[in-house]
Amino acid sequence: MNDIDLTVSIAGVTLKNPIVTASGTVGNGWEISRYYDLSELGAVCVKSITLNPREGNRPPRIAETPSGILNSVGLQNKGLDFFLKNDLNNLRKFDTKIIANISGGTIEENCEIAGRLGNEVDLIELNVSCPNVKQGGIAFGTNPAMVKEITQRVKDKCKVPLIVKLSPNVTDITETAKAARQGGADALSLINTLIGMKIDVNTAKPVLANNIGGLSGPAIRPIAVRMVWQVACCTDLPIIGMGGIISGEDAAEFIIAGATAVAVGSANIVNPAAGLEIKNQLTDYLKRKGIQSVSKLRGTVKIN
Amino acid sequence: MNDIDLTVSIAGVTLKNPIVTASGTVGNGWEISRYYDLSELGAVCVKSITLNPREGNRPPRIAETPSGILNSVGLQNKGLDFFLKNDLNNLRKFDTKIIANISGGTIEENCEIAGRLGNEVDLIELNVSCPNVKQGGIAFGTNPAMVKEITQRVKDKCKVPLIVKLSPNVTDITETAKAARQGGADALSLINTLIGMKIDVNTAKPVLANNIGGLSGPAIRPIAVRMVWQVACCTDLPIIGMGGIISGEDAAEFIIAGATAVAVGSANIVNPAAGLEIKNQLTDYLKRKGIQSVSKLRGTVKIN
Amino acid sequence: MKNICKIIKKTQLCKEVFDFEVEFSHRPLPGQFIHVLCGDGVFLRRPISICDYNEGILRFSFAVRGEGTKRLANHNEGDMLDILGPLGRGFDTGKSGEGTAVVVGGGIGIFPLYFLSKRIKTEAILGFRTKDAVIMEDDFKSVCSAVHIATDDGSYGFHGLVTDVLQGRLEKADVTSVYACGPMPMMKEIKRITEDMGIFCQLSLEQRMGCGIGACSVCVCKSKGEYKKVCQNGPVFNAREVDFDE
Amino acid sequence: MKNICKIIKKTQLCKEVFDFEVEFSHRPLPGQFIHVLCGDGVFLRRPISICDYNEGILRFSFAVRGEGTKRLANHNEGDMLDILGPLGRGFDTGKSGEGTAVVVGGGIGIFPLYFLSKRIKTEAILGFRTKDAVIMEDDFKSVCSAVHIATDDGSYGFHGLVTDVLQGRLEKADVTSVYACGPMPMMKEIKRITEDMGIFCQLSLEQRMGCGIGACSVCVCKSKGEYKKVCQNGPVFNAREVDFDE
Ligand SMILES: Cc1cc2nc3c(=O)[nH]c(=O)nc-3n(C[C@H](O)[C@H](O)[C@H](O)COP(=O)(O)OP(=O)(O)OC[C@H]3O[C@@H](n4cnc5c(N)ncnc54)[C@H](O)[C@@H]3O)c2cc1C
Ligand SMILES: Cc1cc2nc3c(=O)[nH]c(=O)nc-3n(C[C@H](O)[C@H](O)[C@H](O)COP(=O)(O)OP(=O)(O)OC[C@H]3O[C@@H](n4cnc5c(N)ncnc54)[C@H](O)[C@@H]3O)c2cc1C
Ligand SMILES: Cc1cc2nc3c(=O)[nH]c(=O)nc-3n(C[C@H](O)[C@H](O)[C@H](O)COP(=O)(O)O)c2cc1C
Ligand SMILES: Cc1cc2nc3c(=O)[nH]c(=O)nc-3n(C[C@H](O)[C@H](O)[C@H](O)COP(=O)(O)O)c2cc1C
Ligand code: FES
Ligand code: FES
Repeated sequence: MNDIDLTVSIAGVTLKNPIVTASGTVGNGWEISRYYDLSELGAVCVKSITLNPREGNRPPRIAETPSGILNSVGLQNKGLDFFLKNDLNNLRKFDTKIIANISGGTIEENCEIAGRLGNEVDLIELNVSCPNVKQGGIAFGTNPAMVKEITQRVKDKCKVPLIVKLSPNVTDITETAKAARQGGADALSLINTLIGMKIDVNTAKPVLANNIGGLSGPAIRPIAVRMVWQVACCTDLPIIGMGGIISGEDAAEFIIAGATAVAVGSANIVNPAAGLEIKNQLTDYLKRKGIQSVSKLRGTVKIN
Repeated sequence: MNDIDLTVSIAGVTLKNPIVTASGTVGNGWEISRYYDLSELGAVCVKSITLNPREGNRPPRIAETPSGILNSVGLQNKGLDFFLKNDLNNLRKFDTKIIANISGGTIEENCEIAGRLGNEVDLIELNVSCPNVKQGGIAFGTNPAMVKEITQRVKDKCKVPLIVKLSPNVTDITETAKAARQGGADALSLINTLIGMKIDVNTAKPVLANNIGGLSGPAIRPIAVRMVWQVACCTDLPIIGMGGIISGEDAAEFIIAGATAVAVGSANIVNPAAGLEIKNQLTDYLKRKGIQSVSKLRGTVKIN
Repeated sequence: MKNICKIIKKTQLCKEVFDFEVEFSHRPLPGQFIHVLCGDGVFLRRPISICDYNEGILRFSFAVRGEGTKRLANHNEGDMLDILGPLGRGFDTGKSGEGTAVVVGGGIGIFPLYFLSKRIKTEAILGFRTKDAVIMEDDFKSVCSAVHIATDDGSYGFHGLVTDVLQGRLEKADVTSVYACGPMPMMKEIKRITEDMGIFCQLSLEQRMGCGIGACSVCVCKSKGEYKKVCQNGPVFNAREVDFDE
Repeated sequence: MKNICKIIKKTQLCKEVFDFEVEFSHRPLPGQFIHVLCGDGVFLRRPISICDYNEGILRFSFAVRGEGTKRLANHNEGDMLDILGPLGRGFDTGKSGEGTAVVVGGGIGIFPLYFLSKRIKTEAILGFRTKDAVIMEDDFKSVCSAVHIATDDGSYGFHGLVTDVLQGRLEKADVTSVYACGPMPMMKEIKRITEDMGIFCQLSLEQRMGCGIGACSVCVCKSKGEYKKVCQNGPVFNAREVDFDE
């Protein structure tokens, strides 16, 4: 596998390969590191961090839908201090980049988290798109003016490059993408989950205690690929593409559409070794196609 | 089955049961009528009609995605005259209601079609949400002000109740729903397809010749159920719910979420007898639950 | 760990309950579970308790409930299954040395208790809907000093709830530990009873799961005022620490 | 019509081609196709040509290409398949009475031609990638007056394209009709050749399908300047009426 160049660069940070974990699907790395060496990944993106610990939403928090998952975790996490003191040290043991996904309830909270992260991590991903919390989250993420403002103010506090994670629950994702760029984002990641609902017809109750949740998994892949392609067409920022990637060929599809790197989310939930397997499958794909460097694949879509 | 009351009313038009065909998935009824008697259905909604014949997009026009279909038919149809002269007479042979789905490229075109349909059909469904055509279609459907205006002007020409079919490719579907209501819509139908894309990683070419297409099928069901519920919460108009219904329990899920009737789309493409089978399964469900009348099920979702 | 395991035996215990034996090389503890891929068209894994383990052969039993267990039940001897496990924290058997232990199971909750009963001296109280649903009675009889069966409709054994049987059994005052698995109302009642009487009690809880390994935070239950992950901090919890009123 | 059909015979013709015989009660015509549900996890049906029909037994053969045909190939004798059909318009054999008919097939395009060859007097020209992919030679030999095989790499039979063989064969001037099925470039060339020589020619076209019954309008090809549905107006079209340059 050594003859193929898998390195990619996101805003000046070099990832040894384009495979990243999607926030919220591998915790903070402790658990899946029992299944494979996290040094195999381009980067690990941790579960959304808030300033103070959050207990998250009531269970049930997950439902299966056709080729997808609905979740309503609601940003359960132990807060910034715990992350800095515990998770971070563990992650540093691996030879991989660390992306801190931050999800403050207010602009100020996000600024404070970004400031205190300093350059303890390699990249910061600002989540303006979580559908599972009342304040913050999606309210920011669907309004281009808000996206621009929050990006600007958080960027100001960032010592490392800032990735803005976009919501797919919008009429035109190129609007929020451009707003993030204007606000000074160094990279974009997309897509977060689509808002969905499932009702148990035996009880007439929504399966999720939170009633609605975020839809992820292969079901949403065509929407994600379309949005990555649209955003790649309208901006020169590097993109971390995600949404339903479960194989190396899926990863290739996003890169062909214009993504620089890709994140694996729901696949980890089905198979803890998904990240590693997808990396190997992508390498096989590149070999089969005779492509020497993964960056040569980027944006090669041949529009009809 | 006779002891269960399946009748529902959409804006004063009584359907013998809540099962409707979704526009574009059963042509104009000719073909599936070889598989079962269309009189079994509450209503047949025909393929989108334009004033003049349209040839549609280049093939390939379909791709399979996880639990879904991407299509880019692009409103191929033989035009209003052909519909009035041929399809309509055939449909009249069946004891079912006829919904004419109209999809003019301009407001004027839609007005003319609505006017000329007169009361030859039972209901008119205005498609402001087709993702597969350049002008018209989705451009109308994502802008609340435009939705209100087109609804108003088309309603003015309608001799029969007007259903407005909403696009899911919006930030907030309650905005377009309310706009349609303000414009005078008598009922709403949702959802049309979500815009998606699939790239063949062997050729790097989008599978659809049109590059993008509309995503339908079970994959989108959680999004559709959520939107039907949201719209049912914000308006008193009857709703025809659709998006990934492939069983009687799926139909029940939409009715519990607030739909008065439901439309079956992609399921017809997999199984020409889907409409009939789903009707029978819904009846079985109602029996099992001891619900005497399907209208008692409507909007019974118990929010957590 | 992820394992591709061969099914070496499939039996049907009653109308909707199947029993599989698979080749499995990791030695599990009573109370642990496996997380199983059910087949094409089912996306998430399904958690199933380990019912028994013996020299490389793992046994699990499950009721057909929805799409996942239906697909799983379609497998036959010789087929391969993708299984993650053993997962979770099992029963704490240290506390059960002194007096008599009682396992209390309701419906599909009985399965992890069989594996446990093979390891400690115990009596079993097992509840079922009706006579036709009574399963594994002989299995439990071969490893327990006494087996009490209750059915909801009285068609077999005691007519009533396992908690009624338990309450009666506890009157003898020789029981020092209770291990239970079953529906929520039963577990709640057992927590109340054992707490009132000051008896050590562990409950094996159920919650809808994603990853099964503690990574996705979906499978929580309230324990001492905090959300704990059932797949990682459980599925077995000390009854005292479970907050049911959430 | 929708049919639940039992697989009574499964054979493997070469590395990636399988051959199924199923119970089927509707009598089809050569050139018609069936539309098959491939199994859990595959949403749409897959169109497959009818390769033969005999007293209630329908034969079809297919190459494993993607997820659908892979799942289909996993079925075994005794399994049931959900099949829609027979569908579409078959070959027009009225025109082939007078002179010699030639069927020209490339790869998986040979299958519908076998059924046709059983009905009319014909010679066959069959093209394959390489020697290992050559299949059904004996089948065709048993029903055709001559069988010409061509391989792309020359490892078996004529080294070159079926269209080269056809061109040579047409020089004799006794051929009055050509029926072809195969990849687009081959079909295009055959249209050109037969048009130039004024020979009646029918082509069986492929297009990605949805419903297979003419209801969804996805499977179109250009014919006389208009989009026609391959599943309903075809799959067999008169070569003269097909517009390839779209
Ligand atoms: C730790 C643990 C051990 C278990 N052990 C056993 C066992 O030994 N035998 C047995 O028959 N069952 C057991 N269950 C319950 C079993 O997991 C469910 O019956 C099964 O997941 C239902 O899946 P389904 O697709 O058939 O049903 P569906 O209702 O269609 O499932 C839909 C979704 O809900 C989840 N779900 C449904 N019911 C439950 C439940 N009771 N607990 C957790 N998730 C659920 C499914 O996993 C799936 O994600 C156990 C559950 C847990 C958490
Ligand atoms: C009328 C007709 C008759 C056919 N007869 C045969 C036959 O006898 N034997 C045989 O091996 N193949 C035949 N084919 C081709 C066969 O349908 C495809 O190989 C098959 O659909 C591929 O499905 P897949 O899931 O394995 O591949 P994938 O490429 O994964 O399929 C993805 C999608 O593309 C469609 N698709 C892919 N290739 C084709 C194709 N060539 N034509 C139409 N749709 C395609 C599939 O139906 C599916 O919707 C026929 C096609 C048509 C239209
Ligand atoms: C269980 C679960 C938890 C998630 N938690 C977060 C989160 O905390 N922060 C975030 O930005 N995204 C979160 N996501 C969204 C994913 O990072 C990703 O954007 C989305 O799932 C789409 O990718 P996928 O289809 O590969 O899962 C979560 C997704 C899942 C399934
Ligand atoms: C092949 C195909 C063609 C369609 N054509 C139309 C159309 O002409 N007009 C329209 O309003 N909707 C059209 N739709 C959308 C459906 O009517 C329906 O809104 C959508 O498919 C969601 O329902 P489903 O998931 O049950 O298919 C089409 C859908 C499909 C799959
Ligand atoms: S199921 Fe993922 S943390 Fe328990
Ligand atoms: S496949 Fe639907 S019209 Fe041909």
